[in-house]
Amino acid sequence: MNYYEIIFYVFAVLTVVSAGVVVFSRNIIYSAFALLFTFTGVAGIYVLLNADFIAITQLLIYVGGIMILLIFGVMLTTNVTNVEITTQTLKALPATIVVAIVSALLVSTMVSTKWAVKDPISVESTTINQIGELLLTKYLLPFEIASIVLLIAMMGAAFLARKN
Amino acid sequence: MLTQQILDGLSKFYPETILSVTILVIVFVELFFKKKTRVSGWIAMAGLAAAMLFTFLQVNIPAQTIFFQMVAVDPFSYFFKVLLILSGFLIVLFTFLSDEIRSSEFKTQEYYALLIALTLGGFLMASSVNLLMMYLALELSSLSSYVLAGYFKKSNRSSEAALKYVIYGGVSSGLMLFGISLIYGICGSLDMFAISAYLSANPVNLITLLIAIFLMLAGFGYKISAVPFHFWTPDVYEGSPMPVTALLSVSSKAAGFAMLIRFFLVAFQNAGHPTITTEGLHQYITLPGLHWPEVIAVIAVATMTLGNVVAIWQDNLKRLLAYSSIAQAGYMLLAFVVVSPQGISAMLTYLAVYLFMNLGAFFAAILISNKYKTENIEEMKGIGYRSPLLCVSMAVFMLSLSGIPMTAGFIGKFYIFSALINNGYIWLAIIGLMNSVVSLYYYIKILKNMFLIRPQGDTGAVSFGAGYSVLLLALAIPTIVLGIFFGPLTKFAEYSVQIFGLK
Amino acid sequence: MLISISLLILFLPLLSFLILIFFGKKLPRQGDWLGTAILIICLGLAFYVLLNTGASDKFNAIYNWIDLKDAPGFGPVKINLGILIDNLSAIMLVVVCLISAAAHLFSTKYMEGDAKYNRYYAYLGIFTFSMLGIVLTDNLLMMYIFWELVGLTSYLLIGFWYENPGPQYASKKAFIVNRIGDVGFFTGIMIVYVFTKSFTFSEIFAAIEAGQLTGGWLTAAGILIFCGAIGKSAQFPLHVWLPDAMEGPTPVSALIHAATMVAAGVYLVTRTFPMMSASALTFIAYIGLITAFISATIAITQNDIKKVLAYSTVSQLGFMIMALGVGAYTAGFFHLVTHAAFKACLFLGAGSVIYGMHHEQDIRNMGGLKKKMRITYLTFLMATMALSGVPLTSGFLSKDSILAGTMAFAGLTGGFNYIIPILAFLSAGMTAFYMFRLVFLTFHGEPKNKEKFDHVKESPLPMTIPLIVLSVLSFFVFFSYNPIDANIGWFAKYVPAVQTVVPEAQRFDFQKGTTEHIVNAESPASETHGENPAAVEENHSAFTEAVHHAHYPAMGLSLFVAGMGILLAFAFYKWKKFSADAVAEKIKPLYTFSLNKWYFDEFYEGVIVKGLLMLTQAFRWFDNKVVDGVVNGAAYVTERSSSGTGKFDNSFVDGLVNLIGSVVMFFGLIFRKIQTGRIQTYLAYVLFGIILFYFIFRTM
Amino acid sequence: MHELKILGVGILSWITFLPVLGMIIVLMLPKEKEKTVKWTALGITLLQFVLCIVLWMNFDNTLAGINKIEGFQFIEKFTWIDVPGFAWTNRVVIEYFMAVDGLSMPMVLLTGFIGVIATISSFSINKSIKGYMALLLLLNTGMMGTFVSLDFFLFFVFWEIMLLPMYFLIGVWGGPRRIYAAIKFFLYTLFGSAFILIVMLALYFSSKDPTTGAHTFNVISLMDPANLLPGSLLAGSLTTARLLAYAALFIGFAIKVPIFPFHTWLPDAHVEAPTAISVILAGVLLKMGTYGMLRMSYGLFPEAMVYFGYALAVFGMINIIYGSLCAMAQKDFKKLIAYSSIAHMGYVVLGMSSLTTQGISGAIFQMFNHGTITAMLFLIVGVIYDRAHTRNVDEFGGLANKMPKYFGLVIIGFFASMGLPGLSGFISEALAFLGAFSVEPIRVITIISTLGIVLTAAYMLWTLQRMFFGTLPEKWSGLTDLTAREYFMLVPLAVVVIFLGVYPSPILNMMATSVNQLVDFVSKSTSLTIMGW
Amino acid sequence: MPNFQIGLTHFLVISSLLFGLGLFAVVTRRNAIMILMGIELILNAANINFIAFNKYGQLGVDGQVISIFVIILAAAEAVIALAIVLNIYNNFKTVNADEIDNLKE
Repeated sequence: MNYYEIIFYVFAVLTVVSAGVVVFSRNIIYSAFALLFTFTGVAGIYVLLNADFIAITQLLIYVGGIMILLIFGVMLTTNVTNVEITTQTLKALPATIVVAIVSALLVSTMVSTKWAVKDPISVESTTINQIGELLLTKYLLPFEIASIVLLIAMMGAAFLARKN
Repeated sequence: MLTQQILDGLSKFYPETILSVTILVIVFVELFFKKKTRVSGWIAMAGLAAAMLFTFLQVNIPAQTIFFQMVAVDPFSYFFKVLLILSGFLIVLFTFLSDEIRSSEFKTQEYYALLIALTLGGFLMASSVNLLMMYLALELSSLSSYVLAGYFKKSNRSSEAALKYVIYGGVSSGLMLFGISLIYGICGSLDMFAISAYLSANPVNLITLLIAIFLMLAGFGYKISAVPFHFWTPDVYEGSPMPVTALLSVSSKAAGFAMLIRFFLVAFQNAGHPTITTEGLHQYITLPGLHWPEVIAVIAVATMTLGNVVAIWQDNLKRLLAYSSIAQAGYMLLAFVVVSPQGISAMLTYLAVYLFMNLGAFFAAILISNKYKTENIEEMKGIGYRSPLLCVSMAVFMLSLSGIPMTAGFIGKFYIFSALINNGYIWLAIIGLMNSVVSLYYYIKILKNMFLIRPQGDTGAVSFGAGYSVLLLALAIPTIVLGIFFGPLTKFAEYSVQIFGLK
Repeated sequence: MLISISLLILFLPLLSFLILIFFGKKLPRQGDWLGTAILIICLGLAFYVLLNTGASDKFNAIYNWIDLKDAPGFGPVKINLGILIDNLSAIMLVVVCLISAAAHLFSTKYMEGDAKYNRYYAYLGIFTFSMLGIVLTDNLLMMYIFWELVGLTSYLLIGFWYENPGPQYASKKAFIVNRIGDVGFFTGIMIVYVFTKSFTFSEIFAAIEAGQLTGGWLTAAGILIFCGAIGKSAQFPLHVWLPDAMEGPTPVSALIHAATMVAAGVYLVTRTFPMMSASALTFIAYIGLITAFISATIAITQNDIKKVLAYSTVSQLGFMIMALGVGAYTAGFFHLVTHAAFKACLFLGAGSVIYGMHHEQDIRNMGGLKKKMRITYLTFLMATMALSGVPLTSGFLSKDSILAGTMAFAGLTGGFNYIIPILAFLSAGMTAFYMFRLVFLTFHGEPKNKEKFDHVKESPLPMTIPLIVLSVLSFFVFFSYNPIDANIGWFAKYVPAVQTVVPEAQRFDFQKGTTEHIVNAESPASETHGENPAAVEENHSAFTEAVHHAHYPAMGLSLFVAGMGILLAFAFYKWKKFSADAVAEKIKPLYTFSLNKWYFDEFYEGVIVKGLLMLTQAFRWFDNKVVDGVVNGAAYVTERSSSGTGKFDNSFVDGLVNLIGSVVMFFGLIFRKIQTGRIQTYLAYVLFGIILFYFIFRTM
Repeated sequence: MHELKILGVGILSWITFLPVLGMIIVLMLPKEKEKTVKWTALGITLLQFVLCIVLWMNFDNTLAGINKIEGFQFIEKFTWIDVPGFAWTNRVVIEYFMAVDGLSMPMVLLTGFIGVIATISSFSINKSIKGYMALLLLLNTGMMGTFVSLDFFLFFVFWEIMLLPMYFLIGVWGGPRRIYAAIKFFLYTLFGSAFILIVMLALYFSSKDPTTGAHTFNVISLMDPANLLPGSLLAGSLTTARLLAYAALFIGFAIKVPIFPFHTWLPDAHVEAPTAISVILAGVLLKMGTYGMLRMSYGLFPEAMVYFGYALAVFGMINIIYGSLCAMAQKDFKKLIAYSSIAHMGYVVLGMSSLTTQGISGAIFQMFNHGTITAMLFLIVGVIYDRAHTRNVDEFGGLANKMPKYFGLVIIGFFASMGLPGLSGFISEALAFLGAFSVEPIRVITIISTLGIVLTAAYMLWTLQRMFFGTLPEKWSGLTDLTAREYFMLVPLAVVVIFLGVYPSPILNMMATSVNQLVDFVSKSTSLTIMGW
Repeated sequence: MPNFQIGLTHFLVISSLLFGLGLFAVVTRRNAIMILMGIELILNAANINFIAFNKYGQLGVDGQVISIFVIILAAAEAVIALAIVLNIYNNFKTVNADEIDNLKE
């Protein structure tokens, strides 16, 4: 067992278990915080896949931004005063069966298909300059459109959240 | 070389740039006004007009891809740009004339910005050749439509519609993204031409590809509200403001169809084989073993049948029009089963015709809700006698939607059914015909209420201003004219079937 | 020349109809004089035509009515109308015009003061026109046309007083029964046309002789054409309408339901006699026999004067048809002519009695009119003697020759056919009995109804003249100088037996092998007038031989039978030896059976009419419930399934949607329920959709 | 082959589009001036009828034009829509092809005549007369166009044009359950025309016009099997596709005739429609079904027609017997007439199925006669309904004395519909029977159908007795006899019925050659043994 | 797993699991915000896919650039979704998705 595998299993278990907690926990606060661990676990996986820049952005934006946002959402919408902040799961047995089938299907195909895997070649220390270069050449247009998306998102959210 | 390519790309990217500039100008100008004004509306109209002008200028440049094969500028995208601008223009007019918006206390500044953003999203969806670009465009138009749907913050209906829309949209785009990742996994690239080259060259595990396609279909289906993915449509259409419903039902659906056509025809086009078949009909040969036309056929039949069948029970006009737009999507998908230029041109013709009759129907619905304060069909008894022009044009739209001869709807359906019969899909044609007979029932039900029953309560004539009737006629006349003199439209549709990258 | 005269005779009554129907009211005396004058002119012309046509002359004129040019696979389609004057039609012309003139004259008094007086005369005019049409025509289709026109006029005349229910019901019954007969007639025409490609008699006979129509179809054609006669001449199954037709005015009964219209059937059989095959003739004979016998038994117990005469007419028609059936061609036609005269006289006599007794028709409260109405009594008595077959009368001659014919036929064919003469003689006897019963009850004995009897006085002149003329015609002298033997009379010579054209196989045995010395070659006569020398030549066929032998025994027998009948009548009603009621009491079931006209009316009413009405109700239910039900049924299903919502415009929904519609609505309901409004269920459905598609298309 | 042009436009186009002109004029008139609206409408229909008479005068009886273009008369043929083919879609050529031959001439005359009668009888309409007259004129164009057009697309377009005005005419001006009846009528006919559309398209795509090389809708060139592309759907003879196409066409037209299983819309439509519309519906619209069968089914699928000849005869018989029996059970006078017209159309179908000259000419003549006779019957119903506002037969009685003139015309109408010789009904029924009887296999069917005559006589006389004889109930003491306007409607019809009864050759000669040509064409086009010979 | 050497499939399995859990959260949890969390999980799963395929397919850094864009879009969507959820809270005083169903049939 070399270190690589050990670290992989640690992160894998971390992510999946915390994701489980997020989904199955009664208390929404607990699930919000479990989400924190899931995102960090995912960041770890990115590191394993030597996508260092992505790991950092993941931590920065998901954990820093979206997680906080969700917690705000939780705080604002569940008046903490009343004790009942638990949210039962919808007793929807058929829904669970459907989801179970979908995920089983996915897993089985993932395992069974012979992906076109090429042998690993040496990889530079950091991917950041390649990403930077690509962003401004090949993916220039998506980059600009992403900026417009963010503008629209901000404007829309501001409008909806405004009181007047 | 890099900057040269970017500059060259920019020179072909004027319409989109103009739209983005319009968004910024709207946001900027609105800061100077306190109370509600229509200025941003006029700016939006100006922006759309400029975009239309530049699109016209683009008409005779050869089909090509720009920005490092992200976006294609070809007759196909040109057709949809024209369509989207037209519908955007009309929606802005609808918003001016809809009391619902006028009476609401919200400033309409964001409204028009989001409208332009949605149109821009549509532009990119129609012309994107890269899956990532396509996903981005989808997100842009979806996000703006979430906010538009929930525009009346105070009303329960609108906010509920927005909630359902955002959750449903989010999940669908999530599924689509997972699908895209699978395809990326299989083919190693997100560029459609690379995908088609890869798929036609080396053997691929069909099961995974199939799953990837179904997940992608979740995304497309959500956008054009095809059957298994249509569940959001009735509730969102009923909840959101009337002009937004019109917008969703026409422009976002048209963009969805553009995306669907380009993806399936380009990505799964068998690059190796020539595409001219025996009797001169242009036939795309799909990948052996991958029978996606059958998938589309099943979805089309399901969409048509469910749309028509449930519409019979509706007595809320907006919900009825929602189900009718689902059914119309079904008819268009029907044409898509015929994977040949004749099928695609039939689809495009139907889309153009669908724009006029659907927007017309929605505008009439707006006027009815303005003056009679009701969306319930049963309460529309006898209004044919009180506001004849409105009801006659409503009759024209209804008959055209149902496909009665001498209306544009008939020509649309005529081309679709002749394409089907010409390529041997007799049974699909028959099912389509039976569906249009069933659809006739609920379209005529509205006319029955308007004309055949005398008004009970006050029978005072309710007239509309000149502006309203001019717009009504502007929509009704093309619906009839295109029914008789449909030459140029079909030629334009046939011309714009040339998708970049297809022989 | 003769053609133009006969056309004149034909269209004059039509002229009178048109004038009277449009301008009748404005004419003085509402135009009855016009009608009568026209008829008298026609009578004169008819006599002229009779005198100028030789026994074997044939004057023919054709007019092309419908021309459908050359039909592929069939040949030229030409439908012509034509006039044919030969011995038969000449005589019938005279008979029809005579009786019609008599009826016109009689009605001037009888119908005086009626509200629709001019319309009555108009109807008489058009009746005469259509009757003459039947007589003069040379083809089957034209005969069918006039056949139905006669049916129409009898409908109008029977239902003349349509205010009260009796005539209404009788006229409708008459028309429908006639129609049933006509349908048979038309089917017969169709068979003939399809095989011989023509309607005209001469062409048909030539074609049959050439063998174009043989075997089963020929017999079927014969019988079906005879169906027309059954309907019109009130033969056995369809005789029920004639007694009810007595609801019409009496002159109408005299004209139509005694002499002319009912005789049309016999005339038709006479015309188409050559094409009748042996089996068809036997069928005709037996129908005639049954009719004669049944109606004779019924006539005995009837108490209404007109009903007795009606049933006696049916019986006599049965005799004529039977005569033709057994092959006594001349005898049948002879009886037709004589019967027309005295039966019309009897009816008009009854009319004057009714006129005198102020519309009293029941003979039980008549009696002793002998003294008050001398002329009517005498003429009535004379006609009764003719009808009963008393010697020195025309009736005796004709009936005797018929009976001789039946005996000859029985002799030749033997076997079961002997029943024919037996029943024939029996009916002749009964005829004598009920006629004299009628005479005694009405004219002899004490008047039963005092105050009515006092007002009785002899009918005025216009009513008595026709009576006298017709009764005189009942004497034998007009038909044959020798009161005993009819064969040497001018009539027998004028109307010789016609040779059958039926192929050899389908003839009576005694007719086989006699074609070689056929008498008058059927050459289509040209317009030329004049005696054809070879025409009248003695016809040595086996049948005439047999008739000669049977002549005297038949005469003896008929005298005996008639005598017995009269004796019995005297015993019962004149000398009152036995009381009729006592006898009736003894044979109670038989009496009531006969009184109720063998329950034919009840049978038809109960079985056929009721059955038909029930059938129509069944069809109406089927149409509303099953065929239309598909639509309403669908609505019913939707009604039930949508009871929850109940928001619909019920009258609209339950009518509209058809079965497919109901399926559509049903699915609509299901799919509608899917839209639960909860976002999670939507997402679940989406995933379910994806899985479903996956499993469907995985197999592809 | 001679032309007849007025002001440069062919006479057929004049006859067809004159009513549209009239409609435009009527629409421009102010709403209040009801009299002018009525009289302009009448003027237009009269003008159209006069043009029909002119057309009849110049009609040459010796020409027969079923499948040979030179046999047709007053031809107007030029391309209406010509969309040049692009890279892959080939040329779309739709012709404006109008012409008349022996088959359509009687129908044109009938439409003109009934159009005038219906307009006169529409004078009694009071509710928004302007809209009514406009729709009536549009309907007139639809009918006339169907009979004269020889291009399947044009035929179908006129067929659809007829649909909408009828829907509104019944739906707005009808009786109590008018909406139900209107919708039912509309959906039934549309269901039928859906089938016709499919066959039209199938034919279009499997045909190749000899001149233009593109697909074609031209009926004449479709008749010639050489023009059908060898590999296409409907090529060849007696293939299942062709039989299916024939069956689909049959259903489409059978709904219009109406033939037994598809007839339930007729009684409702008639009961609810106003008098004038019932006159047009029964007078002309029913004939479009049978005319369509003669022109399209016989012309385009002759061998399928022979193959299904026996079935058609059976349908005819069912119609006769079923219609008469249902009529006998009706209480509503108008519904009784409706069922009687189902029975009379049964004669037409029987005659048509025989494929003999007498049969088919009998059928066409019956279509003409049924048009006039049923129009008369519905006007008779209208007269009574305007006065008594009830159609229940049992509520009347003794009308003969009360309204003698009316009774006279009723007698003519009733006895004509009973097929009494001397009136036009008899000749067509006799010819139809003679034609059908000469065909061996359907001989038994014809005999059964002759029962129809007795049944018709039964229910007609029964109705006559219940309504006109007997004593007059006192509530009808106020009934007045015919007004002048009603005279103008009924007398011309009576005159035509009597005149054609006595002297039928004007109509019969008109169709004789064409019918012979049709029979010849059908018999030569199939190897099957023709039933008759 | 057949060979202990960590291969592409391991990562894909993880992403599928995350995807499944995300879906489960979306479909069964009643609280709207829980659904948003579910959506985030799904998007993360897709991201893992992208990067995994990118590494093992030797496709340069395209995959990573794509995942950047995915993260951007996830953020934008989360913002808008939350704004709408807050709006719902103001109007309906509850955030349970299954109680908000008066737009139905």
